Amino acid sequence: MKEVPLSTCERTSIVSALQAGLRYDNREFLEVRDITLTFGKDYGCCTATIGQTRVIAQVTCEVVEPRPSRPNEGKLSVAVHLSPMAAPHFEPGRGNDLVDELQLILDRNIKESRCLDLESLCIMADESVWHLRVDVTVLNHAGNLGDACNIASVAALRHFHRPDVTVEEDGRVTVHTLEEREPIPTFMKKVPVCLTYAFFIVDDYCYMLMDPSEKEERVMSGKLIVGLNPHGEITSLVFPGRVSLQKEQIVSCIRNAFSKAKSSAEMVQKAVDEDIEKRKSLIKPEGFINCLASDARYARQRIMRKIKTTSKTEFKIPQEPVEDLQESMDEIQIKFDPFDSDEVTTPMKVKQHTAKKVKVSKPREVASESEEEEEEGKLTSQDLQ
Amino acid sequence: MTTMDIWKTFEPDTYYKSFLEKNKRPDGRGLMSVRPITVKVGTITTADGSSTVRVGHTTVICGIKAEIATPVLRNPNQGFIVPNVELYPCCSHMFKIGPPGEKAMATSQFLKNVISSAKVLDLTDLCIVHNKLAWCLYCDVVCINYDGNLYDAALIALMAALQNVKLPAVSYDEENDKASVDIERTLPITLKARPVASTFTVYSDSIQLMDPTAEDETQGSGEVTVVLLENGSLCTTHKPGGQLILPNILDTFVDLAKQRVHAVNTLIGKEINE
Amino acid sequence: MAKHACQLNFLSRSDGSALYSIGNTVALASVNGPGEVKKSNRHYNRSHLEVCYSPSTGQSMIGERTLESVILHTVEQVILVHLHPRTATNVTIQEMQSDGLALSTSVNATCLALLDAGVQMKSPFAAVTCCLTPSGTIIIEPTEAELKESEALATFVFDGQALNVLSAHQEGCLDSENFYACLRKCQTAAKDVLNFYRRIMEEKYSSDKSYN
Amino acid sequence: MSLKVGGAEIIGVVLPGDEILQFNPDVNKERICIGPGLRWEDNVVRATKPGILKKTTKKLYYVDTHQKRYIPQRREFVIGIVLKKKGDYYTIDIGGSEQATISYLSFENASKKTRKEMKPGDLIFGQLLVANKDMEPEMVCIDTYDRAVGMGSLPEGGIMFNVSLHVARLIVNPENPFLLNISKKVQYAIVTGFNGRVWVKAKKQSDMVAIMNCILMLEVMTLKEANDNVFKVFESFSRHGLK
Repeated sequence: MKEVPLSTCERTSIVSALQAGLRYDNREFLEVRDITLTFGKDYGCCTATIGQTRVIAQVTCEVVEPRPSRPNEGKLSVAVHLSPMAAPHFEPGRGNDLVDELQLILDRNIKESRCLDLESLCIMADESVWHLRVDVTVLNHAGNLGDACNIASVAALRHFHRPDVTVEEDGRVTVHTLEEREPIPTFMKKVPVCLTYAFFIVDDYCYMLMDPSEKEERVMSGKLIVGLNPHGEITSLVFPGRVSLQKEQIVSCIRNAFSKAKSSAEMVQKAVDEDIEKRKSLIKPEGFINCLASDARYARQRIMRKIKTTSKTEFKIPQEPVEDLQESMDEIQIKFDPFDSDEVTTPMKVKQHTAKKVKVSKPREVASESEEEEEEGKLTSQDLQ
Repeated sequence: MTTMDIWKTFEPDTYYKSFLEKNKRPDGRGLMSVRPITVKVGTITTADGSSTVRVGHTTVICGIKAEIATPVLRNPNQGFIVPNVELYPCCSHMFKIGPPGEKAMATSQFLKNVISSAKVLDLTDLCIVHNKLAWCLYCDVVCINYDGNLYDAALIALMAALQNVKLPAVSYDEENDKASVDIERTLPITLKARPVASTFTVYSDSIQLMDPTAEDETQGSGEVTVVLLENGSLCTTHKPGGQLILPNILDTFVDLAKQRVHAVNTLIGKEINE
Repeated sequence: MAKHACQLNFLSRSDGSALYSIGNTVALASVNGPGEVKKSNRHYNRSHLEVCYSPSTGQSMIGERTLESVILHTVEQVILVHLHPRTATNVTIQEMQSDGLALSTSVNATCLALLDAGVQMKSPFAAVTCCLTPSGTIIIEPTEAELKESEALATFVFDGQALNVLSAHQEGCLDSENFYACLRKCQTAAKDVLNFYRRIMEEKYSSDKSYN
Repeated sequence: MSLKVGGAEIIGVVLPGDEILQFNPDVNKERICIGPGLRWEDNVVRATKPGILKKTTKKLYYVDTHQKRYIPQRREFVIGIVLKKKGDYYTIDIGGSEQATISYLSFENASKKTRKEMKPGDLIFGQLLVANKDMEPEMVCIDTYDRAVGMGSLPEGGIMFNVSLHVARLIVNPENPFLLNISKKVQYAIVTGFNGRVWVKAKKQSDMVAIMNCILMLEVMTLKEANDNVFKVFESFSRHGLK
């Protein structure tokens, strides 16, 4: 299935909303959507949501031979999968630019940043080491997959416990099941954080947004993905062309990223530690059952919270007489089906309803215009002022 | 082209239906009768065990190659058996060049499932030295001519080839950590069970066809395969979707399959002993 | 019977989706379609159906491909493919958490995702797994630990109208007596599953009734 | 066209395969009509979709389903996105499995000389003249008397978003109390396509976005809840209006 094309209207309205200082989901420009982390029954399985974006990461391990060049280091690999589940236009088993980009971000942020102590994954130098593999699958694509994939894989890695091993005399390794022996936690030195900034260039003015939604991603002029850790190190910078930025803008971006990195990293650490604590006290971890909320429920929660935080005061309904409303409604309730109706209605002169017109016109004029639209029974407009 | 051929080309559905109405199939068989089976073993001299099986026009070759491998950590005293089915375009226009298709994969998985369910082999028998050496049997099944009922033919070929396998004796020198193979001395492997598959195509609620040809398969909707052991117990039922069946129809399938088990196993036994 | 749980409309981008769990096994299914189809898959008389199963760990192997083909043939039989010629319907299943019941959980998740998407079909379908212990008792919807101990395992998919068998999958040996005992037990369990579906759908539409 | 809410009797929630009623045209003399989501086979009417079974006074039975994917139906009004010009036709995306076409003559006052020019990406509101499973859908922007009656390309400056089809069916009715409730706050024009696309225009950007958020509430809330929250949503957006 092909991606639904983006109309000019959607493109321009996002930009003009930004010019008016607001985003579609009523966020501040530098506000990120809610992040939740949920852990599965097994160690190293984690789903992360950022708003309606949803990603699952699973860590698996096996005993392999080390690279000859690094005989005492374990291996770590990350793989990203995009299936038609994420969005209908992705094809199963076929790569695209987005997968390549995500793969690049994760490789740099997690593998090449050496956030994990690979030497601790060594069982016997030159003989056998652990190979940790992180599989990240995108379940729902609603923008900002980079941050979501990063957070899910970091949380999964921190959460992961590898089974204990004993080395036999002849050099063969016996892996103990989780029931036989307590598994060993992975040690993560630094928590990598990934933050995405979207840029919209409108009339020489640059708007900077954090955590772009899917629609914003399709419209934006360019983006900067900053990979960093709270220790003040930048691990990666991905800046796919299409826009040229001032030096100061990038610097301010990075400064902002560092201010957010700490809280983001702490959030992940806290979520992982809490879950592991729970596992120690409870006999059986609950896993995903009943603790994953659907996108619809998240959306609902978000709306309710937005409403609550903003409206403390009682809202006043505009003092319009109800009769007036009724009158104007009666006027415009003419419906007909052009294919069915035999009655002859007077042909209507159709005006081009331009944006300008609505802006400058007096309220009454807007009403008359809406009435015309009403004739089809498809368009409604109420004029009350 | 005869009139019958033209009819078949233009209206395959009614052509086929007209046979079924008379309780016959286009190849002259009744609904529940099977095609003749021929089995030959040792047809590939370079393999450690091999067989060629014909079920009607369906021809399948199975070759088994034994290799020495290291057992996995989890099961240090077990060998391996790896069945693999290949369907090349030469056997039917249905198959295309490239990675194995759905049918080939399903058949490989089916064979694997039957071997483990029926416990055809005791995998510990394939172990030579604990935690060091074990036999790995690669069973490659290749279809040469496809005319329906691949499951039955592939399983018969695999079973016949397994009974034909002769493994060379291996001696292991513990001090030098070296193994030597004695090609002169060979031993057959013991099979614990000899399962036989019977496939039925469901045409409608009241019409089922045993041992379907390729034409039966395209006309019908969905197959049911039951695999039985000699003692009559069901070792696998495989019905991947397709037309609904009533549970009591399964009963008749099992009864018919029971008769087939004996016939097929005597046929293989005879060929092996020759 | 193990506890069944389900959440519909789980993903915002899919036309229909369901998170389904039986016991500790959790699967997520998403359905898209009937939508645009590639030229090579276009059928003049029916919708093209594609099933993709991805396990939580790594790439799909031959076992997963078999699972895909079982689900594909089951769904193909049930949905009214001829109503939407020259279209494609995609089913994607993601294993979230495994505890031995991957097949039945995926099949049930697929069914509910199809119901959520409003794809036209003949009837719903329900899968039930059971296993036979060495002592001869039949356990419906066992856990992975119970499966390891068991002699044989059988999964049946039933249609929602007359509870006829749509698909069957068996591993391990069963004599015919035990086989029918399994079949009958699963059939009774399938009724409960189908009732569960109804409850889920009634919940989904309960809010809608208050519109009027 | 739009179904009058409350005009139909609700029978209950059905699942595919459920038997609705026995109907044998040889025996039953009274006529019934079966609408979407139902199928008549072997003298039994069965559901093919899950949803709420409804019955109108004219014995029309149909199943009201919540779904997101649009399947084109004749006579339905849809909002399309112009994809490209192809000879005498434009191809339009209407969210179905195939692209719709519209002749450049199917606009009001269009002739071979004064043809309607549209750019890719433009929005167009029209009616489906042809839509069935075996043919490509065709759209028109005129009625049988060659009048536009409000159809045509949508003006600039609006805001377009997608909703589920059942939400679209709900708000296609101009008398809908929810839309009236919003109108107590701002004046606006709304165009709803049966394919789940909604176009809204108001004076201020913030109002348009607020209306969008109000309508999107219907996806996850009942009508009553959403109605109660309309003003609160506007309140949450009002701070932007001050900027």
